[in-house]
Order: sequence, then C-alpha cells, then structure tokens
Amino acid sequence: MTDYVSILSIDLSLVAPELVLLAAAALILLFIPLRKMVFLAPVIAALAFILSFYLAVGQWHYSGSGFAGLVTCDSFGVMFKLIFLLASFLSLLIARRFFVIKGIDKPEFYALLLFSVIGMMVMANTVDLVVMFLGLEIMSIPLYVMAAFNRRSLESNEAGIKYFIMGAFASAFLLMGIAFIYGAAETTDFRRIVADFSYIVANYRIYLYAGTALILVGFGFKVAIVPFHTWVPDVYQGAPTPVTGFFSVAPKAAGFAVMLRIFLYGFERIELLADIFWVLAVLTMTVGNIMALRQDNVKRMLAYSSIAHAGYIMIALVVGGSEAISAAMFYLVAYTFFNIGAFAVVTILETRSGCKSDFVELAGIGKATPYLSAVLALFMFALAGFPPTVGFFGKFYLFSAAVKAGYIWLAVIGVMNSFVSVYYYLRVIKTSYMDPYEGQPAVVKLVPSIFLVLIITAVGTLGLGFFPQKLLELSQAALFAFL
Amino acid sequence: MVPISAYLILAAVLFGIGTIGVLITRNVIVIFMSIELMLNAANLALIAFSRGMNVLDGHVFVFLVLTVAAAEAAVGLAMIVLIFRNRETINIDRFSIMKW
Amino acid sequence: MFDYIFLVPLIPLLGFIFNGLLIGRVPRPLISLVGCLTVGVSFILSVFLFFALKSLPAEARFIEQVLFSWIPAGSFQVDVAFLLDPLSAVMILVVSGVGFLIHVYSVGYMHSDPGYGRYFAFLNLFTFSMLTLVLANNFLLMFVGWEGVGLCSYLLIGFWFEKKSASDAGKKAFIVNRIGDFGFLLGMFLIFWQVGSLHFDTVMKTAPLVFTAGGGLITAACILLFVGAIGKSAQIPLYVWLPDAMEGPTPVSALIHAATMVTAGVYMIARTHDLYLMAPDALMVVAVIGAATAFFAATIGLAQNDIKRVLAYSTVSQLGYMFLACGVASFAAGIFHLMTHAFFKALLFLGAGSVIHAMSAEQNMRKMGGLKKYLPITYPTMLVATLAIAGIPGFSGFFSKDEILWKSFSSHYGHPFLWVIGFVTAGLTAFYMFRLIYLTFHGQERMDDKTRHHLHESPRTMTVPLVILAVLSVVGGWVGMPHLFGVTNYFEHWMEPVMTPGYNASEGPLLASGGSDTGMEILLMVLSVGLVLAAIYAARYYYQKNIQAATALREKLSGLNKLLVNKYYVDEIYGAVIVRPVVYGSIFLWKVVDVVLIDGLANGLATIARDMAEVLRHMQSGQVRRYATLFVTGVLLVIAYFVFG
Amino acid sequence: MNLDTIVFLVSAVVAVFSATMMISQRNTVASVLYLILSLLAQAVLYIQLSALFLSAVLIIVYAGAIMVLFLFVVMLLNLRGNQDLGDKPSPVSRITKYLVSILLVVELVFIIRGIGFDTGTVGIMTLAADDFGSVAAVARILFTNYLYPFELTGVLLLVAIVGAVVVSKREKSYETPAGSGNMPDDRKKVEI
Repeated sequence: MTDYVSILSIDLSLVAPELVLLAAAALILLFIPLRKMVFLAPVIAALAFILSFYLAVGQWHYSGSGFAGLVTCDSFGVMFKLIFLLASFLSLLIARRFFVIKGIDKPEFYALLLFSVIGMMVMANTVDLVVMFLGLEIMSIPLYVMAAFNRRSLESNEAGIKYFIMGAFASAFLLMGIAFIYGAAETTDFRRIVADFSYIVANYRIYLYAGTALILVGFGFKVAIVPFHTWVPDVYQGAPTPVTGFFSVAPKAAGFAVMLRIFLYGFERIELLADIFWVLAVLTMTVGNIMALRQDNVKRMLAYSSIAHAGYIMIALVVGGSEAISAAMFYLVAYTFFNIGAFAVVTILETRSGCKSDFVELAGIGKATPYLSAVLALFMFALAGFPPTVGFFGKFYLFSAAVKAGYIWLAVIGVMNSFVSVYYYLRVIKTSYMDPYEGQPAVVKLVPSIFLVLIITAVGTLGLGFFPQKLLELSQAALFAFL
Repeated sequence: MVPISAYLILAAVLFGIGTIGVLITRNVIVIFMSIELMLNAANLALIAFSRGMNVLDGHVFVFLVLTVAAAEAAVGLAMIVLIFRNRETINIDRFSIMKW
Repeated sequence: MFDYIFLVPLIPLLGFIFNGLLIGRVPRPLISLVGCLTVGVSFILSVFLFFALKSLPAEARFIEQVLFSWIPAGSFQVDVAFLLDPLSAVMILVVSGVGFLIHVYSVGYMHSDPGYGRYFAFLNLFTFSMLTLVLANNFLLMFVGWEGVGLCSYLLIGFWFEKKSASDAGKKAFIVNRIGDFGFLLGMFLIFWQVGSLHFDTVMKTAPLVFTAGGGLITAACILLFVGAIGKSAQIPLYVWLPDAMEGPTPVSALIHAATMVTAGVYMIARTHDLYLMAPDALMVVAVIGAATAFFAATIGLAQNDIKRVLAYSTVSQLGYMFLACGVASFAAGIFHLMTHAFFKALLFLGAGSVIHAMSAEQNMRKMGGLKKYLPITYPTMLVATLAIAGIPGFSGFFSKDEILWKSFSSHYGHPFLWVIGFVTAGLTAFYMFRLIYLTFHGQERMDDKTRHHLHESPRTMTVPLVILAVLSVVGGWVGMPHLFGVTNYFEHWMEPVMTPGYNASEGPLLASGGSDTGMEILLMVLSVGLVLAAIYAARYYYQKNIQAATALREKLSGLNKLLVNKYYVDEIYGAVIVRPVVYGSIFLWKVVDVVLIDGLANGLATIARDMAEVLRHMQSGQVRRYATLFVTGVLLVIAYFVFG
Repeated sequence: MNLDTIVFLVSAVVAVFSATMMISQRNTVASVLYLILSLLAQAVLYIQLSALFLSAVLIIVYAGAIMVLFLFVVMLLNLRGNQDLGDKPSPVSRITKYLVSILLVVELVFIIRGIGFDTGTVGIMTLAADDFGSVAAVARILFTNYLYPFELTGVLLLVAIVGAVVVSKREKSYETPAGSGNMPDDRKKVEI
C-alpha cells in the first residue's frame, strides 16, 4: 500500500502544469451557471496559462519519470509545453474580442481550450504510445468542437464535421499501428522498445515496420503531411479565425513533439525512415506552396502555407541529429510568433462586418490602418523567410542542418519552395498597400488584448530575428534528456 | 483450436470493411459507425496480441480505447445533430461548401 | 573613431524609422530634412572613417566592429559585425556620397508627388541596407543587406504602382532577383558546409585548407555566388529586369539601378576574391559573361529611343566591364570602375531626370532635340558625363575603362579576345552615348509646342548635385592614373592590402600584374581612344548633321550586312560570320531572352504552378470521402514502402 | 474441427457479415442493429481470447450504451431509408475506393502472415492462466501501472461531455443575434 502513497506524493509535480490547467477548466465549468461570473472565464484561463507556464519553466532540466514510467518529464517535453502555452495564451487573447463581436462568446470555449492544451502536454510529456494516443484524443476532441464553435455558420459546422470524421478515421489507423507495435514489442513504452530494438527487428520486423508506418500516418495527419493534409484548408477556413490561429500552431507543435521523439529518439534506427520522410517533406512543402498560390481567401492561403511550413519542419525528421531537432524546435517557436501574429491581424480585420477574409477585403487597409498593415507585412515577411525576421533564421537553421548532413537536394528544394512562397505572401502586402479601394475604409478597432498580442508577436518576430541566441541555446539545451 | 493469426486476420478484415464503409457510404452516421468498427477491429487485434503474449497490458489498452470511442461517439453524434439542424441532411457529399 | 562604424548604416535607418512611422503626418520640409540629413551625416562619418583608416599603416587597415553576437550556437557563429577595410571604405564613401546627392536631388524631383514621405522612407531604408551590405563582415549579414536592397528596389520600382507597367516591372525585378538570391544562398550553404563559418576573414583564410584549388566544390561555390551577382547586377541572362526597372522614379534609377545596388554583385566578388582566385574556371565564367554582357547590352543600347532605357542598357554594359575586370582577377580595377561609373552614371540619370522633368515627362528622344539652350546646366554636366563614359582621356571613365581593357589584355587570366570585345564595346558605348546627346540636346526641336513652352531648367536642388557629380566625373578618375603616366596609381595602391591574394602568393602572378609592356599599353590606349573618337564622329554624322542618314541607316539595319557590302564591297563572309550573329545576337537577347525566355519563364512558372494547382485541386474537392480515399491511398503507399521497401 | 473452431468460424462469419450489412444498408436503424450484432459476435471472440472482463464491457458499454446512443440520434433525426443521398458516384471512383480498401486489407493480411503469430492455439478449451483477463487481474494492472492513463480517460470523458453539450445545446440567451457575417439567412437546405 505504501507504494501507492509514494506514487501520488512524488509524481504529481511531474504533471503540475497539466493539473493547473485542469483545475482552471473545472473552475470555468463551475462558473457557467452563474451568468454574471462568465466574464471571468477568459481571465481564469489566462491566469492558468501563466501559472502553468511558470510551473513548466520550473520543470526545466528536471528530468524524472513517474506513474510507473508513463509520465516522462524532460527538457524536450518542457520546451514543447512552453510552446503550447505560448500559442494558446496568444490565441486566448485574440479570441475573446472576436467571439463577443460574432455573438458566440461562451465560457465553455475557454474550458475546451484548456483541455486541448492538457492533451498536448500529455502527448509531449510521455514516451508511451498509449498515453500519447490518449493525449491526442484529449487534444483533438476539443479541437473538433472548437472548429464548429460558430454554430450558426455553415462553414464552421462543416469544418467541425470534416475535422471530426477525418480525425477519428486517422485515430483508427493510429490505433492499429499501436496494436502492431504492441504485437511486436510486447510494450508500448519507448524505453523498452529501444532497449530491445535489435531483438524486435530480428523477430518481428514486419510488425514493427507496419506499426511505424501507421503511426507515421496517424501523427502525420495532425501535422498535415501530404497526402494526409486534405482536411486542413477546409477546417482552417471554416473554423472561427482565432481558433484557426490556434490550430495552425499548437496541435502541429504537439504532433511534431511526438514525431520527433518517436522517429528521432526511438526509431531512428529504421533506415527506411529518412527516405520516406524525404519524399513526404518535399511533397508537403511543394503541394502546400503550389496550392497557396491560387487562393482567394486569406485564411485558406494561410492554411496551405501552414502545410508548407510543416514540410519545412519535416526536414528535421529527414536529417535527424541534435542540430536538426533543435532547428525544428527553433522553427516551431518562431512560427508560433509570426503565424499567430498573422492570424491576429486577420482576426481583427474580420471583425469588420460581413468580412470573410477574402483577399479583396485587404484592399485599402494600407491607407485605412497603416500600423496594422505594417505589422501584417512584417508577419508576411517572416512567413516568407526574409531577413532579419526570425522566419529567415528558422529556415536558415533547418536548411543548413540539411546541407551539413549532406541532404543538399533537400535544401535546394526547400529554398526553391520558400522562394515560390514569397509570391503569395507578398500578394497580401501588395493587396493591402497597392490595390485600389473604393469607398470608405471600414474602421478597425483595436482592443488592448489584441494589441498586446500584436506587440508580443511583432517583438518576437523581429527581436528573435536580431537576437536568436537565447532561443537557440534553449532549443539546444532542451535536447539532452531522453529517459 | 484456433491460431492467434486467425483473429488478427479477422481484425484486418473488419478494419478493411470499416474503411470501405467510410469511403463509400454517404450517410454520416454510417460513416461514423464504420470508424467505430475500425476501432473495434484494432481492439480485437490488441486482445489477440495480448493473449498470444500472455501479457495483460493489451486489455488495459482496449479498456482505454473503449472510453475514447465513447467520447468520440458523444461529440460526433452531437455534431451530427448540429449539422442536421442547420442543413437537414446527413449526406456527407453535401458538406462541401469550402473547396479547392 | 572606429567605434562609430555602426553609425554609418544606423543613421539612415533612423531616418527610415522616422519617415516610415510618420508617413503623411509631418510637413514635407521636415521629411526632406530628415531624409537628406541622415544620409549626409552618414557620408560625413564615412569621410572621417576613410581618413582615420588612411592614417593607419597599410597592413593595419582592417577594422572589425562586433556589435553583438547574432548566432552564437556552438560551431555556428555569426556576429552582427562590420568590417572596415580599404574596400568597404571606398564603398561606403560612394554609397553615402552619391546617395546623399541623389537624396538632395529627389527633394526637387519628387516635390509634387503624393507619396513623398513614403519615397524618402524607402530611400533611407535602401541606404541603410546597402551600407549594411558593404560593411558586413560575414556572408549572412551581407545577405541581409542583399535582401534588403532587393526589397527596396522592388518597392521603389513599383513606387507608382497605379501604373500597371510599374507594378509589373517591380514584379519582374523581384522574380528575376529570386533566381539570383537562390544561387547566392546555395553558394553560402555550400561554403558553410565546407568551411563551417560564414565570417569572411575566416572563410578566406581557411578556404585553401578545405578546398582543392580549381576543384569542383570551390568552382561550384563561386559560380553559385556569381549567379547571385548575375541576378543583382543584371548580367546575361538575368539582366532583363533592369531596363524595365526604369519605371521607377528617375532618382531611384540613378541611385539603385546605376550607382549602388546593381554594383553589389561586383562588390561581392571583390570581397570574396580569394575564393575566386582558387577557382580559375569560375573566374573565366565571370570574365566571359561580363564581356558578353558588356558587348550585347551595348548593341541593344544602340537601338533604344527611350532616354532612360539607353542609360539602362548602358548600365548593364558597364557592369559587364566590371565583371570582366573581376574575371581577369583585376578586382581593384573593377572596383575603380564601379566608383567612377557611380559618378558618371548617376549624373547621366539625374541629367536625364532633369530632361524628363523639363520635357513634361516625355522620355522619347525622337521627340526631343535642341534642348541645349533650354537647359544650360543640365547640358554641360551631361556632356561631361558622356565624355567620361565614352572614355575621353582626362575624364574619369577613361582611366578606369582603360585599366580594365589593359588588364583584360595583359592579365594572367586575360585574353586578347576579351580585350577585343571590350575594345569594340568602348566604340559602341561612345556611339550610343553621343547619339543620346545629339538626339536630345542638338538638332531640330522635335517636341510639340505645349511642351516647348513649358521647357525650363530644373530647380537648384536638382542642378547642384548635377554640378558636383560632374566635377567628380572628371576628377574621380585621377586617383587611379595608370603607371604609364609616371604617377602612382593611388587607387590600386589603396586597395592593395585587401587585394593581396590570401592564398599561396609564391605560386606566381595570380593577381593581374601591372604589366611591363609599356609600348603595348600605349598602343592599345591609342587604339581605343581612336575608336572612341571615330564613334563620336559617326554619331555626330548620323544624329546631328544628317538625321535622314540615321533614318536610312535604321531602315537598312535589318540588312546591315547589305550596307556593309555596299560600302566596302568586300567581306561578305565577314558580314555573315561576325556582323550578322552580332545583330541577331542582340536581337536574340533583346527579344528572345527577354520576352520569350525570362518573361516566358516567369509566366511559364506561373502557368506550371497554375496547372499543377489545377491537378492538385482535385484532391481538394471539399468532399470528405475523397479526402478519405486519398488518405487510404497514402496509407497503402506508406505501408507498402515500409513492408516491401 | 472442434468446438473452438466452430465457435470461431461462426462468430467470425457473423461479425464480417453483419459489418458488411451495416455499410450497405440504406436504412440507418438497420445499420445500427447490424453493428450491434457484429459487436456481439466480437464479444464471443473476446471470450475465446480469455478477455472475459472486456467481453462484458463490450456488450454492456459498447452495444448497450454507445450503440443505443446512436439509435437515439437516428430516431431523433427521424431518418428514413429514403433520405437525400445525392447522385450515384461514377463507377471509376467507386472502383478506386473498393480497390484501395481491399488492397489495404491485403497488405494487413500479408503483414500478419509475415510473422505467423502462432504461439500455440487458443480457445475456450485452452483458457490462459487462472485469472488472465478477469476483472480482478485487469483492475490490478489498471489501477497500479496504468493509473495515469486511467485518470486521463476521466479527463477525456469530461471533455466529451462539455463538447457534446456545447455543440448540441439549444441556443439560449447567450447568443444574441449580432451582426455576424457568417450567418445563413435561411437555415434550410443549402445546395452547393
């Protein structure tokens, strides 16, 4: 019996950031019946994010494993937790105002956001496949609901149902993959799989490989690898814009957290992996970029652009090694800043009545709101990878890691792709500054919370471009443990 | 006397039927049930493996997956109800406002 | 003194921030004051820095200022740091000096433009980026400046974006420059991969240890970098964006598309010359492309009627000269020509701007003529510039061009054939430039009455820069007189600490030696001056005295071969073998490469992308079941790969 | 041909048959009932695999609760056999869909055959060790080793409840019809 007591007393610190979020979510759900207290929901959520961030920082370099080995706390996971928290905090700040204006502000949203982040943290905080699967579900189910959150919008409904069906479908494949891995290794714990790797390969190679393939598919779905990406444009376009901003960063980071762990720490000895990732990375960035060229809706364009960015990050999966992993982490942090920033601007613009974020609606905002469009331009430059924004460095690290490892053609294709992408990012700038606009430009009201988001993201985009040192050191320091 | 691989093959066949169901039916509810069938096929495989190796972990996984299936069912059905209210159809092909 | 290096680029940046943040909120005088003053201060600083550097002993003229450590990651060290050495000192003087004059000029030229604040903000941003480019002490920071100037160029070409041609030209410049940047970036990756550093000094010092001289890797790296230079400096086959870039305001053409940005490629090669010296094949490519560009751009320039397009092709041609110089390993001569060219070509553009200003925005030279008496300041200054570019002894262009011609003949890497091309091009240059002068300022007045009434000399802010540049166009060359004249070549001497080969100096005359064959040098010089004078005479014959002859010539130009036959009644073979390919070559470049290839490439890429998107669209039909089918297909392939692969 | 083989064959045939019927029914209620039948057959197989506890759970929770939920929804939506099902798809796309699914099955079978996971045979006749798969055994491992995921399922169910409520709750005063651009004017069928 003492056994159980010790489990509880020691191990809770490993999941402290998750517990804070859970408590906050429960608190918000309790407040729902009290109509007058509803306005507190976003505040509680924001405070919870901050507290959780603080606790997660406290876990830095604290490596340990608990709950019978099912929770593994290492700097790698903590780094990703911080990314999730940052992304969701920024999305939260964007969301509130938008929901109020659209008349869909409900406290449950914040609870769902918190739950979703818990799911991501669970994914990043373990080396056990089954726990990863559960984390994935805890993350995804709120995402399905959030996509459909604007219930009266047909687009939003459709986004929800499409995301749900494709997500559940992908989960089934993932589960089958886990079953195969389990059949091959008798366990789903990576430490044990890695320890017995040669034995497993010798005896159960085909199960292991089939399982790996299906796991690749299951998590590849979440990070939108071509050809498992088809849901992305529709869901991103249909979901409420702040939610889309969240989608484009946090779940993707969670997917990459798991993939980097599995494929670079666990299964890196499967020599077939590099080649398939090579093909998938090239496909993903090329298809994303080419499709983005032809979009007339900014959200949909950004959806394809996020596919392309997943392709860039996948270079790390091809290359492997500490440098590539830290480059991927660097890129994800950088991407969080400028992509959420871009979505923040799109959100603000969408608060104008009747706005659906089509390209034509950008016309004239350069004159109407010069500062806002300047910030938008900054984010577009960062997405396109112009120096001295952090977008450039992210790409630079990734590509130079590829070149260093001898994947020159991969880097060439990546660079070519990022040049193609310049075209559609600049189209945003061109439309906002140069396209003629008839009539009175609609007034856009900045609220403090969104203003804060813009400041944080813009400073992050430029500041990390000038001083990438700290972040780089952080992402390198985050590598060192895998229990 | 039945070999374990017979169960596994049955699981694969059920999984495939589920896949066919998702691909060819237009009724969202049936698609959804097909996905449930796929999850069950995976469960069957897990239990078969578990029995083959005489390790109980697989049973726990199945237990957990059943919860996941229940959670997905709750949200998925709610979503179907929502979209049916707005669109009065459950034909998945009709849900294609956004494309290209 | 050297602690203030960082202020040189920083001050224009402040100007940009000021003008950019307060677009349309401050009165114009303040905009112009801030815009010009920042660049002016930066120029004064550059002068001080130059003299401070000069006061040091030659071998100590290498100052690095590390502002902060940009990327300190382990093996991958990049600083935000500036490098002041004789090479960059000259460059910052040229950039900030010419830049300052052009800023002042712009005050007059743009005075009634609604986008005044935006214009100065961009111009300041450009100056900042260009100064960063030349002061950078590593490839990465240089690339930052490189992208920055490209961006400003794009913004300023499309400055009058209401005009479709302007925004199209901006787009074209952008796309073509992407191709160049692609090469630069890959070259940079290649160097980083091999050397493990991007710091210029480290790269130059370690390169001999890492690369085998003349080997494939170093040649590839150099050629990739050169692709970047080709894009930025408008060489064959990527030169096509530059003539179109004339859609921008004229001072922009003067600053960006003549004096500074387009020379970035030359600067980059001079900066990395140690690498090029290790790759003779790459040097040869540089020389051949430079010579070919010089020649073909000059032939295209012969047939242009738009005053700015003549100058644009002339710029392409002169840049070709600079690359020719670099290609024969005479980097100092290339930079020298870069400097003198900055003076006289900026002057020519500004003069052209003054003409256009006077002509109520008319740019067609066929509708000008006789402007001499209306533009008492513009005319003589432009004439000075023309004499300089034509290479009349005593003017700056003579010294620099002659240096290049001589080096292309005598250098270890040179070849008489290169000299012949340069020589002929010099004649062509004189011809088309004097054609411009005669068509514009001499002969009958061919403009309509309304324009004639409106003719006026430009305001003081525009003419003063013209005069200063005219003076520089004359004396600017005197610092680099050839040894032949019995004086020291100060310029070459100044550049020596930089241009001393970093690699294996004992192996022989790697850098172009001054050449001891004085008699040959004099002969060549006399020959080229003679050719230039003949060309000027021809231009005078056709375009001043006898404009009908020119018309006749033009009519016959399609059969230039026939003309030659009639006149000399010899060498049909010569006509067929040399002249015709040349004529067709220039037509080919002008029409085919420009219109078909590059436009076609740009449009073609767009079409390909569109077609691919058309195919890929079918994946995105909006129907979940199709998505699922694609998904399952993907699963099939992935599993098949793993299980059977 | 002993009892186990017969039980297996019968259950397998029933499971596959009713699964096939499920996806080919036009009537949704019938589909649900066929799925329940398939699940019952699978429960029998669970018993053969000594998963006694899970077999009970499958029947009680899955067939008993989840599928009834489906049935409720089908009744709620008042779906009949003749709902709008659009046009017949082209034979090419139909064949493609069958083809990829069947190929998937072939691949999976190939993989399974590739190892021949035959560590002895199983069946009711040869039950595993005493309490393998019993409630007690599963509970022991579930509440010790797998405590963490078990707690996570609690979170998951909470999420599902909140999500289901958010999605399907009748609209109340939270949602004043504001000037939102995304609102369809009539909620009738939107034909695209």
